[in-house]
Amino acid sequence: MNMRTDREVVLKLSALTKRFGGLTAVRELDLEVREGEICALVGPNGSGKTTVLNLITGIYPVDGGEIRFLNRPIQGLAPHAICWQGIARTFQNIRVLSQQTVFENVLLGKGYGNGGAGILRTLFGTRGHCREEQQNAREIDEVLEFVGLSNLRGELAGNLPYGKQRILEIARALVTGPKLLLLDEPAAGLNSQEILSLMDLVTRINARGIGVLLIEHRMELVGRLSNWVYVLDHGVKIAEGRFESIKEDPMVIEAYLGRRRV
Amino acid sequence: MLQLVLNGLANGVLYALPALGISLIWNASGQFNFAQSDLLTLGGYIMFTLFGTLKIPYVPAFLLTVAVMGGVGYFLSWVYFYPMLEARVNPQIIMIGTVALSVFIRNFILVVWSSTPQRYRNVFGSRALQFGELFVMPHVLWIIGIVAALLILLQYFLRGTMMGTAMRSVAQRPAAAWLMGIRNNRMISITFMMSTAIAAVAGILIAPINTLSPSMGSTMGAKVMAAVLIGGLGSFSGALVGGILVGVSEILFSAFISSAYRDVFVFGLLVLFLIFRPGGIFKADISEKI
Amino acid sequence: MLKISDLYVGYTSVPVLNGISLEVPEGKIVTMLGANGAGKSTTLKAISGLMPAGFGSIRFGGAELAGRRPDEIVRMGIAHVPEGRLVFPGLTVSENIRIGSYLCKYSKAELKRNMEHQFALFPRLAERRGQLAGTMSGGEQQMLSIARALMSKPKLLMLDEPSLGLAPVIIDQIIDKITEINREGTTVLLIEQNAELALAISDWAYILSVGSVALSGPSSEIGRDRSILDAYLGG
Amino acid sequence: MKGMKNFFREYTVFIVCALLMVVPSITSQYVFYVFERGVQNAFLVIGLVILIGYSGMMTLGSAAHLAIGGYAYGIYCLLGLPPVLSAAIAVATATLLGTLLAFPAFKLSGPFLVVTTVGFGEITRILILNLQSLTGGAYGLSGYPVVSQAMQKYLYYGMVALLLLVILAVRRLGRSRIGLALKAVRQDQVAAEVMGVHIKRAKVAAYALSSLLAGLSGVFLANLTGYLSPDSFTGSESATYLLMTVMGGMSNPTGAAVSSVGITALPEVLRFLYSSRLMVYSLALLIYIRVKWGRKRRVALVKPSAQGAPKPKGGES
Amino acid sequence: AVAEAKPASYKIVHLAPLTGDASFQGQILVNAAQMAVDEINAAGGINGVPIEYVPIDETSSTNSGIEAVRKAISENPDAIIGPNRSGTILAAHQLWQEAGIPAITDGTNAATTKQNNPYTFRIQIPSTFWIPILAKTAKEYYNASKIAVIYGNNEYSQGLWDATTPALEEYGLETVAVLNYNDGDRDFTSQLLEVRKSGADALFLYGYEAELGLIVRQRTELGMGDLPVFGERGCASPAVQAIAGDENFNGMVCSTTLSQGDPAESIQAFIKKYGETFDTALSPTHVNHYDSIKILADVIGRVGNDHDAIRDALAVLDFEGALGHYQADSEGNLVHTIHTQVFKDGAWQLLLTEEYPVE
Ligand SMILES: Nc1ncnc2c1ncn2[C@@H]1O[C@H](COP(=O)(O)OP(=O)(O)OP(=O)(O)O)[C@@H](O)[C@H]1O
Ligand SMILES: Nc1ncnc2c1ncn2[C@@H]1O[C@H](COP(=O)(O)OP(=O)(O)OP(=O)(O)O)[C@@H](O)[C@H]1O
Ligand SMILES: [Mg+2]
Ligand SMILES: [Mg+2]
Repeated sequence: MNMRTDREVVLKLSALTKRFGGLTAVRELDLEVREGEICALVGPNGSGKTTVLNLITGIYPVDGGEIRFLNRPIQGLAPHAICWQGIARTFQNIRVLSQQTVFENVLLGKGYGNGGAGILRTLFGTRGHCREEQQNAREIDEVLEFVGLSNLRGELAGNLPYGKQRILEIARALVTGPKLLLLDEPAAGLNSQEILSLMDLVTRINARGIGVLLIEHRMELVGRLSNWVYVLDHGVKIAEGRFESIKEDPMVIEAYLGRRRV
Repeated sequence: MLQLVLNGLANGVLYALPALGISLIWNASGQFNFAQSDLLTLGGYIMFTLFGTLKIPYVPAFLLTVAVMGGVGYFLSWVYFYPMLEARVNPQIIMIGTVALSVFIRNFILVVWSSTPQRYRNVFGSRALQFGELFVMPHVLWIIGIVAALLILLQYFLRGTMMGTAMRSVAQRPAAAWLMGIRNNRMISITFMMSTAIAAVAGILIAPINTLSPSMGSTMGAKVMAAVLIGGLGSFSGALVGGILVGVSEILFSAFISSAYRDVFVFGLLVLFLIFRPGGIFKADISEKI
Repeated sequence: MLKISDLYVGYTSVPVLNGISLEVPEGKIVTMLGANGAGKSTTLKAISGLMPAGFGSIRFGGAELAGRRPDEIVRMGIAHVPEGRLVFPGLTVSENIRIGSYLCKYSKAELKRNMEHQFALFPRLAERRGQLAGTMSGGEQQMLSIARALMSKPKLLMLDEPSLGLAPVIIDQIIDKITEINREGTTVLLIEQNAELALAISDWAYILSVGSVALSGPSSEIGRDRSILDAYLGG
Repeated sequence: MKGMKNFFREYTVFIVCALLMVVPSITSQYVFYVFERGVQNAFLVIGLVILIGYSGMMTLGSAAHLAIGGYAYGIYCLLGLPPVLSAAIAVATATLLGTLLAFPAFKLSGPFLVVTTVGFGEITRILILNLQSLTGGAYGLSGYPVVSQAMQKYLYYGMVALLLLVILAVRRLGRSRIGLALKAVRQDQVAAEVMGVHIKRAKVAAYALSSLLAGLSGVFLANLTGYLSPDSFTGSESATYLLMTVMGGMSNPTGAAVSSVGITALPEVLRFLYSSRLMVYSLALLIYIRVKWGRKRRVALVKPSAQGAPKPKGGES
Repeated sequence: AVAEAKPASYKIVHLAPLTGDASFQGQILVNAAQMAVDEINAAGGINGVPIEYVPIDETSSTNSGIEAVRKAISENPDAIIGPNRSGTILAAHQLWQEAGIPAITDGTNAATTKQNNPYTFRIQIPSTFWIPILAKTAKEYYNASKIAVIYGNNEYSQGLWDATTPALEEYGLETVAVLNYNDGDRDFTSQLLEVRKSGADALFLYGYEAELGLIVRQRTELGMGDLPVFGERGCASPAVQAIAGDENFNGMVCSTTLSQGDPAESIQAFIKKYGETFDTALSPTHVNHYDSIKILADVIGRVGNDHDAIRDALAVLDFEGALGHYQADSEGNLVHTIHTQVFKDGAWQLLLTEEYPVE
């Protein structure tokens, strides 16, 4: 392990394991994300990267090992509870509410059940409820501005081009007020120019003190953004380190990068 | 006791038969058709007219009924299901439409044939076969055979043939199926023709055993659906096992505990199944990939 | 082979394609580049009939495609690998691949040989023949979607961002495969976000910007001036 | 044009309620009764808007919730509670029992959920049928105090006023975070959960609200008919409520109210058809559904030459 | 009622289930009434005034039945015939009481005439009388001593069951098995085997047509064809016979209003005419409203069309109808002659005729 910040560990996976029937998608994985860091998780297709995110966010039950977030175990919690702890994510297969507007999609990130938005208050339209709604709207507009979607506020999310939907997912995740953001292939479907502005966005998000765990196949992005890279293959960690050293690793080249690129 | 189980079996195969049709549509179009039980009744009535009233011999009348009902299926897919699917209507709305369709078919029957209960001859014989102390109606054995044969045929058709695979692909991703060169509308028509034909077979067989009345299918309907879900929606073996399970257990329940609360038991059973084994007995154990 | 002239297509009343004209000569690889939402996917959908063409004509080997159903168009020898994979989630990997040859009346042996071809190209899929496609990882689904299209031996192969979500090593293979089948005589129309990659293997390139062709030319020329390219790709 | 449409959407509810208010003074007893039933049904159907329209949780057991409300009212009254108190507890009972259905709904969706609700409806009906000492069984329940014939008119005014409030509240709900959570139940539960939406709580809320409204509707029904019988709460009644929800536009409470009144009246309007009445009625609904949703959405393109359209490069076409 | 100007017509509204599960009964009810109306109008009406006859669909459910009653009242008729469903009567009788319109209802549930509503009449015999006559037939014609009872879980059948125990006791018959079923059941093997085990020599069977037919049929299928089955008037419906099949119907004993086996000339003439006029089979149970019309015509002809006058006249009715002799009892039941008949060798045979004892 060469030169990694010794800041506090935000997310820590130890010996994490997940099986689907006879297939072990993630095997005994140890992984850390530290405060303020951008970590990358790469690996061949089907190596278990998305599965790791699904385990962290509580979508799949964990078959073995432990997940700690801010020093508290979080496995076994429901996804919404994990979100309330401060973990937000985007999806590899975009999951926006396509029949809802951009604004409403971001509002979803405000959640339901963690304070505010009481049924009775809503039904009777109390003053407090209205104030809360205005507060939410302001916050959402601010985030839309931040990611650059302000002009699409009232558009139906389903009508946005692919790339914009990815940004929308990021905006939605930001509104939950996360301490850690998990991005699953945010650059898929973006061209080189758009990747530049995405990099800029991720950097700005990181600058707000939000840690990022990034899954990506576009190496230019990984190389420019990440402080630390983990490489998975067949659910097993085959390497970790800084990108510069990872990209020279023969095992990684063989399994993932291919020879032509190097 | 054994006699009761036998009665339950006789009862259960009658659920299993329409259950097959529901599973077929689910597999091959991703739809849930509430009118299926009324289509069954319609099949029974057409047979009644052909065989009972016009005195056409059984086999030709049977085939003719199945053909006519296939035509009905084609018509329905052409005027309703295909346009709705093509317009990518929310499946819920399509399903609610089938509820209206079900009311329509029932009342159509009422207007055409009146609500007088009807019957035609049970060609499988009307004396119970006696084995020692046990009585079995011959039609029970026949229907078990027919259900088994249909089950194998459908299973082979859907899993083993290109056409069956194409049908399922249309149900899952119509746009992509189109890009494979599959004619969606024709596939959907064939699906519905097959399912109404199966409903017709069920109706023809059930009518002389039960009573042919406009609500024949719908009184069975809820329990057929429970049987389908208990067995596993989309699984043909599940339709058979679910049907028999519901049939046997309800007879045992009403014999030993209470006949008044029998349906409470059946639906309670369903809820238990759905809680502890959502997806039913024969369910491929897949979780959605996120 | 394919000639689109002055095509207008739209979702509601707002046109997405604003009079696009482009040509795909037989035996060549033509690529379409453009910013997010420029209308690239819409063009492919219009060709394969998934989106009805508003005005204008799409001619394929002399026949007019506008107004035809997708299955008719596909029958004429066009294969379309759509955006977003669209594998059949409830079918197994093998079934997904097999359905790709729906139109080709292969004999049993031919079918088997063809399928093994695909499995050789994507060993990952071979490992998972019996798995339901819906539970495959994103990249695996992308491979499946491509393999499925390759089953049909099309005259024109249209690929919508084939590299999406694939590991670099797989992208290399796919690029090789595309050039290979092109050499064997299949014409290719390629949409790709990775401009360098696309320009490297294609003969001719169109750059789309807000629903119309902004620039076109031989790929080698287009690739030469990055700054122009970047200006259009910025959206 | 758009402003006009928005204006209309915002304010039709007032127009509708105002029209409903004048009904008793201009129609005969019989027509008035039909309207009363329509308004009474509207409460239930608005509940279904929350359940089905917003959250996509289909139900074919709504008549059971209605029955629970009605029977609970009758039974409490007959046990000696004062009517107003009985009504309140009856609504609470219906809410409580209806909310039970949320628990299977945590895991189930689509046909699984629908058939479960069919089962719930059947179970309720059979219990009513068999718990004779409480419910009167097949003989039905009557003899509890009801709003007198003379006061019916005021009951009706009260119902319409309450309906207005309910519509406004449900509409507000639909636009709020809770409404959004419910819409997410329909569109993408996983995404919503991961974004911090407590899906289970949202489902409980949807069932609670909808069964509350159904219970309320049941109490009104008990008062309008003065007699409750299990055959009024069958699956086909539930199907009718479902159709009312669809016709009202699924997630539009005002539309739901209008369609409730309309569809309640439709069989009465169709009386002249005698025995083919229900056939025509269901066919009409089916055709409506088919035409409203099943039309091919042909793309209506602005002609390139038309004014305002972006100028094509190649000139006119 | 002498100087009054005659109205253009006398309006009689008939509530009958024309849609839903009971619609075939409704059709027979309306047919029978229509036949009487046509006869009267052809003969010049009531004192020269024709009857305006308006059938209204009561449907087969209580809720819409209430709406139908309101509709009927809004027609402002001189008298109402129906409703046919006890539930609808119980739910809606106050409506015609408030409107002051007399109604000749047809519910099987005796509670309908016990609601203190002077405008409710009922062209029915209380079930407390149907059952004793069955018991009497069982005893006298079949020498039965051990009775098994199967009844459905519905209001109608339960009403009959309630009247069964006292009736059986009266005739010294022993109840050896009591079984029930739910509407919609299709397999009755277990109940029937239970009956066989009990050694009963007669089966009393109460329910709706569909289930009755199946039970009668499954009895023969299980080889119990010799066990006589006793049913209340519903059993004589052609629907039951059709479901059971003629061959399984032998030994079916029914109590009825009208016996097809009755050799009386007027009855045979009526049956013949009905058969010629309509293509739906005659059900002896449902043709009563032929006489309801005749009764109303008689009453209106005597007292005019004042509602209360009609009511008062009905309350003391004593009328010789085509199908029987009708008398009003103290509760407003228009009771009449009843019979028991047995189906034997493909035809009905009259067993017993009994006049209802009006106190
Ligand atoms: N629900 C599931 N059921 C069965 N197998 C699954 C399921 N989810 C994932 N898998 C399998 O687990 C493996 C890991 O999948 P995962 O989605 O984590 O891969 P990935 O690393 O994200 O790949 P990609 O880069 O292609 O997105 C894959 O082989 C996949 O087929
Ligand atoms: N269903 C829809 N309704 C309305 N507009 C739509 C719809 N789908 C797409 N659009 C719009 O059509 C335009 C073109 O979309 P298209 O998918 O063709 O772009 P693309 O060039 O393929 O972009 P990408 O790089 O994101 O794939 C976009 O601006 C998009 O917002
Ligand atoms: Mg992935
Ligand atoms: Mg695209």
